[in-house]
Amino acid sequence: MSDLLSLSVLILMFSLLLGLLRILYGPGAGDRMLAAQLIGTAGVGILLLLSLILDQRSLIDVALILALLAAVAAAAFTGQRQIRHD
Amino acid sequence: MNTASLIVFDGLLLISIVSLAWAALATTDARRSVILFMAFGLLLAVAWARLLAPDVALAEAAIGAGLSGALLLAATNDHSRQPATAQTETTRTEPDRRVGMAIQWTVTLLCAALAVALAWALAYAFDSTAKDTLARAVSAHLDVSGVSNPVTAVLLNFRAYDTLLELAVLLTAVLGIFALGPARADYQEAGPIFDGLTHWLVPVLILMAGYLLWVGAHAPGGAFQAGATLAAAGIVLRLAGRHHFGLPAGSTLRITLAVGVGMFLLVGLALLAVGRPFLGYPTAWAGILILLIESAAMLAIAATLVSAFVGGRPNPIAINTGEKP
Amino acid sequence: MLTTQWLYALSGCVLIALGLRSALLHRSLLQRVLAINVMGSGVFMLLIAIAYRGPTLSPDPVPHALVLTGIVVAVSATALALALARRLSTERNDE
Amino acid sequence: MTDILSSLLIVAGLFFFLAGSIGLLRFPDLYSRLHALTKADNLGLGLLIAGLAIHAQDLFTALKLLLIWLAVLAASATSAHLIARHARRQETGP
Repeated sequence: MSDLLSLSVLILMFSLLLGLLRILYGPGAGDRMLAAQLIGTAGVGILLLLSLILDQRSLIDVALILALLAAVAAAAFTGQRQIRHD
Repeated sequence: MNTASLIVFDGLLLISIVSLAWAALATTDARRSVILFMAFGLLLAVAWARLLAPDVALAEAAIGAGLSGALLLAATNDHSRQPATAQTETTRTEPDRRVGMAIQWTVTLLCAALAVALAWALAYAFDSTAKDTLARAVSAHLDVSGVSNPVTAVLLNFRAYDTLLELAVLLTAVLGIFALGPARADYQEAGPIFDGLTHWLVPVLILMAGYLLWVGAHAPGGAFQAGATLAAAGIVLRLAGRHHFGLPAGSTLRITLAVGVGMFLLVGLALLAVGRPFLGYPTAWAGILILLIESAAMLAIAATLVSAFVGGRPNPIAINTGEKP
Repeated sequence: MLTTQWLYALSGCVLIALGLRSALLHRSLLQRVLAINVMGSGVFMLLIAIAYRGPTLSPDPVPHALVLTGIVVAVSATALALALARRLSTERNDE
Repeated sequence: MTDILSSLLIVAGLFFFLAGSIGLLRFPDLYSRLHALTKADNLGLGLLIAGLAIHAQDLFTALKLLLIWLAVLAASATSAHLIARHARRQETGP
């Protein structure tokens, strides 16, 4: 089981590296934002696996925070401001 | 098998981190470098988790991967509205360019030399002494600190002075931001989908902040992580265009910003009054006093971070027309 | 001295050098702020690597506490720097 | 028995993760990349979490894992929508 977990964490890291290529080469800002989302999801998966591999239960809380804040970046990226009338 | 694959994992993670940092700093497009920087922060959280620093990983996940990204994206938005700031690269003469190249190479070489010197100093430091004296002191006194999470014990008990000063630094920063000008324009009201998300995300974030504050006494968590999570709730509300919420208004805001430093001083002076040293808690009371200070610090940190995101003195018009949340 | 510790500590040194170089050479204020943040992250990585004691021992909590406060101070300093940059650009536009 | 089930779930999850990131890399434009990412990635994390939840020591941990999955699901649906709408606005002009 522990071999499977360490192999899984490597595969997730590889998947994250693929997302890294997209975030580096773009071309558009939207593509980079999408790739950042993928890196976030892969990061959540990696944290959950690490919490078992390293026997650190609190890493689940770290993953939970990442998951809860995953939409904040996209909202800040696309949010439009009101036009001021002063 | 397990250790070998973990070392491969470390290598891949560090290559990703360094290349993201390099790419974020190499591009001249502000939005691109902010997105790359956000991904950088996210991977740093994974790195802290890997190095068994879950307290730090929690803070990095909330701040590095979430809040500072939102903060920086907001800043790039107000630059892109003013096209005049695009710096026109004037055609330089040949000798000028040569001087520029020379400066670039000198700086690069000096920075590389700094990295080598740091690595050498590290090798020297790692080899020479028996370290751990501080770590041992912490674990020897942990049972009189009032909490069982050693990081919280260091922050709120053994080195409480530092944390008090740190809260004062945060207060100074937010006062500086208020002094520099009015807040940015509010966000437009969000569409139904993001609005629907905020309806459950904000309560869950508030709940999570409370959980982190409470759990910080005996497990990773504490005022900083809780404050950052609470700030995220406020920022989500602001992003959804609900500019009357997410931050108290008027004098309540000013009191909230100061309550962390205030509670710290109050506890310290009260202890002086009963004849104890400043911030030297009696063991029986340490747990409850730390929780009291941490609750106040959480509110102050959250208000500071949301004010930082808003980016200036809150708009007085919004305060007067706003209904009390 | 563990391999893991070395890997992370050396990466910390690289991040410090990268950040310092860009902070000195970049023109745009936003990117200088980012560069200083990268430098700070490099320092954090050094500290956390020093605190690490291998997979079985629990790490030194003192550097962890330092880095934790460092992260919060860094983000508020970043916000202050961004507010300064914004004020600077409005002043320039008014001229 | 539970070990085999959980291993199967984890492996299936990893497959979808890889499929999602290959899609993100190989698909020709933003909109098809959105599709690849949001479908495969969340299914991947869902299966992974299901596999890990079998090992959870108590109910609280299992509930936290479920909450993580729900949060990622909602966040990814929302941000896919926001990014697509943003891209569309950029194309057609404000």
